[in-house]
Amino acid sequence: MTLLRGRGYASVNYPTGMNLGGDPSQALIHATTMGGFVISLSSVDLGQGLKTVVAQCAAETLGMPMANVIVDTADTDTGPHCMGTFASRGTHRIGNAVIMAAREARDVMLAVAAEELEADADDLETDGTGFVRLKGSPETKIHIQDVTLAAHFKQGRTISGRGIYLKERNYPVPETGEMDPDSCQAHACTVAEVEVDDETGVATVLSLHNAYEVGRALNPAMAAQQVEGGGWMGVSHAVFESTEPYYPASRDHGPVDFCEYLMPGPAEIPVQSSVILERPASNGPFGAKGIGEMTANAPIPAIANAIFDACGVRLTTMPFTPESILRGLDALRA
Amino acid sequence: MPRVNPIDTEYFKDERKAGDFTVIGTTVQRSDALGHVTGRTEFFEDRTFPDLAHVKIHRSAHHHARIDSVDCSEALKVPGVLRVITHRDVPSNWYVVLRLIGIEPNDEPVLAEDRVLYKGEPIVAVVADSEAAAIEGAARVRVGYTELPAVFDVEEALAPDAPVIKQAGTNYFVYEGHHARRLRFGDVERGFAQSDRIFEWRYSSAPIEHAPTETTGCIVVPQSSGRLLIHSNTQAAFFTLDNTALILDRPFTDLQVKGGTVGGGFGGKVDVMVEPLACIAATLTNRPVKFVYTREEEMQVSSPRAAERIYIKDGVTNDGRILARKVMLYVDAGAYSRHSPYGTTKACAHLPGPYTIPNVYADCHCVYTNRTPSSAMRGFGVTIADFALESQMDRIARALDLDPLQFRLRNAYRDGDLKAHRKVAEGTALIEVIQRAAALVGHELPDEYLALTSTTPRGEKA
Amino acid sequence: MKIVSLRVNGAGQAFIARPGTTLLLALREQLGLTGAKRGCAQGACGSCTVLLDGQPVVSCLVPAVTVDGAEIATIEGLADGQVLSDVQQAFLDGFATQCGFCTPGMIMSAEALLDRNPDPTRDEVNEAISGNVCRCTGYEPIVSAVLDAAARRRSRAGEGAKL
Amino acid sequence: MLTEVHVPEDVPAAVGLIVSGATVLGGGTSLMPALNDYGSPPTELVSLRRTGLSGITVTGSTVTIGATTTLSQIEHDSRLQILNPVVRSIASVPVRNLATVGGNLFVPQPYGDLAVALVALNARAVPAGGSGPAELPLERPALVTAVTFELPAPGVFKYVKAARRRWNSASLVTVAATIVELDGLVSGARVALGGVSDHIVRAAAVEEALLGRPLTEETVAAAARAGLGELSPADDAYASAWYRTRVFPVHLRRALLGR
Repeated sequence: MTLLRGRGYASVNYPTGMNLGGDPSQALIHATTMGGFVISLSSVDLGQGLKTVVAQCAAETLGMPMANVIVDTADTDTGPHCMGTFASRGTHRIGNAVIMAAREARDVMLAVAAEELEADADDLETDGTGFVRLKGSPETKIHIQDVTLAAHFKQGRTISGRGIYLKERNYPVPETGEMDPDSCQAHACTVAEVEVDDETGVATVLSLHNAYEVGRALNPAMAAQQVEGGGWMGVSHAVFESTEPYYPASRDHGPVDFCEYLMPGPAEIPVQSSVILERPASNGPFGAKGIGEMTANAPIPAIANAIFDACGVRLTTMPFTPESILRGLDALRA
Repeated sequence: MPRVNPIDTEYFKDERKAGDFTVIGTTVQRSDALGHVTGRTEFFEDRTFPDLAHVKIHRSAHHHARIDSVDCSEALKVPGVLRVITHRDVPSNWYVVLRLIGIEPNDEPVLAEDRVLYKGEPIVAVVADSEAAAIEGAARVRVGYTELPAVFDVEEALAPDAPVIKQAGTNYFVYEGHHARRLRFGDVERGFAQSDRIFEWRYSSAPIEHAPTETTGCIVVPQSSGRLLIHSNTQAAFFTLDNTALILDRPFTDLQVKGGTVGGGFGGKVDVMVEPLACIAATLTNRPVKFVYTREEEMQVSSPRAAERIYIKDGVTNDGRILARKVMLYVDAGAYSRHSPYGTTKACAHLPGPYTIPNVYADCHCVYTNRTPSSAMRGFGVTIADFALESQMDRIARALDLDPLQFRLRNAYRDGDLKAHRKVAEGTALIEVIQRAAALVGHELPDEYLALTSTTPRGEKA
Repeated sequence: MKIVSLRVNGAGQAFIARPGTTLLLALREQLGLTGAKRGCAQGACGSCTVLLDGQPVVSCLVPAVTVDGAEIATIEGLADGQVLSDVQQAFLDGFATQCGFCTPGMIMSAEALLDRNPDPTRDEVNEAISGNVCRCTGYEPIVSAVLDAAARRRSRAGEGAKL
Repeated sequence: MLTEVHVPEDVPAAVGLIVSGATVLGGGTSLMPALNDYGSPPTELVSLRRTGLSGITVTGSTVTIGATTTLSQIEHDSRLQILNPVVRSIASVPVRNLATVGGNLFVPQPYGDLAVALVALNARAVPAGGSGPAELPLERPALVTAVTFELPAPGVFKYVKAARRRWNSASLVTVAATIVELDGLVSGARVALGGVSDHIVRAAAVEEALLGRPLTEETVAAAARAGLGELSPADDAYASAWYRTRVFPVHLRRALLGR
């Protein structure tokens, strides 16, 4: 038995948002009596952390601590429209809508504070800890609880805001395919290292090294989760997954459960190392691009190319099963 | 402590604003994590109702068949079975996924009428007061079929002698009069003629399941107001509401969707497959109704990522400049459209990959076959294309004896380049991620390649 | 229909079970403990993992009437008031959750491992959680969190020994 | 549809229920998945959980494992080191805590690796109701109260399970064997195969090709060639029949020679 090692490369880009646009998301925000800010959405968190990242966008824009922000989402009676969580659009579209709503609310908040401080709203700033203060004279300040109490019970104003993000719908030209298919593009380059058992055709993915350009990593730990989990899915797609193992010739033997539907277990995960680059997108929330989908993409061809590098077998059909590799090795040895 | 990938701030220094954010760019604990680790996070199925009824489906046993008869009498005899639902009970028996984004025709019935186009297609829904009774009832529905010839291969489906499986008359989606979504840029034949070498290869994939740990499902609860409250794990609450209302032929304000916490989606919970039937069952029985896919349904009946077949023909100079790329791409939509026509357009938009190629020609076909309808999945339209494109890049580099990263850098798109779909590129960073990945693994690049940047215009006429 | 008595997280519970009522469905639908999830009902995803007499089992495959009198531990019983178990805290701190659906079962498998083996190797962690499917994280943060939890538990035990 | 689950307190009561048509439920790891999500004729189950059939005894070199002993109990029994890699190659911890030895005798291929090992160990099944111990694999279903076998000398028992994943994955090819060598030649061989047929294969042609020869690469390669005729694998979700046949010689060699 020989274990053959190889390295492969792939570089990709990925569009943010439904590629032809026309996919709006809205956000509403209002202040409670005691300085809370409720963000009302109908958007869905699939586990990527949408609720957390939109709270960050709101806190940053309002200039208030995270603890003051409440996200109330995914009820069509109470939340305004959102197209949905797909197409790497969540952070971009909803983040932008939340920022817009928070800006409007912030303007009212500063106006209310201005009246309480007997100052001009343009001269006020937030300190990030819950105070609105006079620029240049930080001792002249008012706590957000006092601002919202005043708004409710003294000034009779709603501290609230509305936000929407819409990229206008675009229609491809049928003859040429001319179209506007993205809001921005994120980028990735993956280097995969594999080991191939020349007797069984089993390919083990040893490592993935990635460079990702994501616009802005709004929450670095959650960006890392997308990179790492997506890298795993790429490995899974590359060497394991199919609902039709004998596609297209036969629909038989389709896996029906997690025994038959093969994916890497914890013992099959590669070592991953990644570096993030940031080229902020002009239309992204704080420059962020959508990266949830793309993280699974570059590993697949990188692994295919690494397998070729290891053993000279070119895999042109996904997934790269031990059988397909072994047949390739047999053909080379024939 | 969470692992955080280092951010290399040396790149795009001028465009990154100095770190004057307070919350953005910092690792904040996930707001849902405490609920996850304590088991308190509430998923749709974590709600219990004392009089909950259950929906299970009798599905097609054949890949392609005419339905001659449907006999539900044995199902109705199962103790606990409350109702059977056939297409006659569905007010508007068409899924309208694509109508909402302006694409017709609606080609997929909610419950099969006179034919089935894939094995596993829903024919009868059984409502019962226990899950076991619903399963048993669904198993006892008897359907008489006349089998019809089935098509499983995307290219065979397009052959002139292939059986036509779609009532619209073609086994492919028609894009404004064309048999494929077209991309035409420059003159690809002239590009090939100018090239030193031509490389043409074929790539393909099999369907892939989203395989979320939580299967697709919903609980519909009739409200005292007469409205229906839908607890769902949909990825798109209003998408679900709008589609369901159209199928029910009820005012949109009759429905309320609650969700937002999903046990994995990956694109598999975008299609509106369970809510309409659960709403009909709830209306007919006036009870809360749960319809949740079994694991087998999730794996074999819910829409997968489409299989694709991709032919790429490239014309390249000996020193590694790609002058022309022609792509024939076939998306296996399975039996019905769902989002595949849209995904095929997305695949077309992605071509020719992140490279500036002056002559590009592509026909991207959305093809129907007698298998489970495919639909959106993470990387929709792009994942398989990237596999093909980047395998192609590796093979050409090897054939020309070029460094694989230098070959990519040579062709990488940059700001100001006109892409094949005629949008001027901006915000590009392919060059930089390649340079950084090379550094990460100690892959040495010559100075002239290290000096490249995405913001420096390409010094040639594209 | 049979009456089944269990001790769940230390408290006595009784309920009426149909023949097809699995331990999972009894916990979820009759006792209101919805931390254990139904991901497959096939014993293959591990989302329903609970401890049965101290051992982790896939509760979807256990007819409730067969375990009358047993001791059951679920995710709901791990925290002591607001104080999380070491495994829970390590999952929280290590960003080892995304969608959260696999998390309760994953944590119960990890708790059982550490009860038996306070200083597991990475490979032993891999084996212990190989019946728990996670589709989001890529496992690495989970394995790291379990190793981190083991270290926290050992350090706590060491402090205890000094007292 | 599940209509009743009996939980008798002893074996005679269980036997009585089985005679009246009820189905035996061991750990449930093979049976319950089918009952949970699929329609079925009215089904009564007899759980053996309380019948007192759990436990491992080792007397001298004789091992007796009660039918309801779980795979985990074997895994953690220091006297059964020999079976440790076998049970750990099966499913996952929360499944092994339910799955029983008795149940493993009846699960369909490509599962049932413990049964493959027991065949190689020349284990006997002890049926309920007094008839004598029966050779494995059993020809027809029966209520088994225990399995018993003689512990082989160190190094005699060989086991390799090839699967798509390191843990928790079904067999592509399972090789279990007891190989006794005398004066450099194979003097006894008992080889059982899993994953390569719809039943456990007792590989007589492989055994014959090994007997009387030195245990070398050449001998094992010849034995593998001889054994090909005994394989009748099927395509499934894990691998094709072609692949299982193609790698059988590799895994036979890795099992018998350890390389």
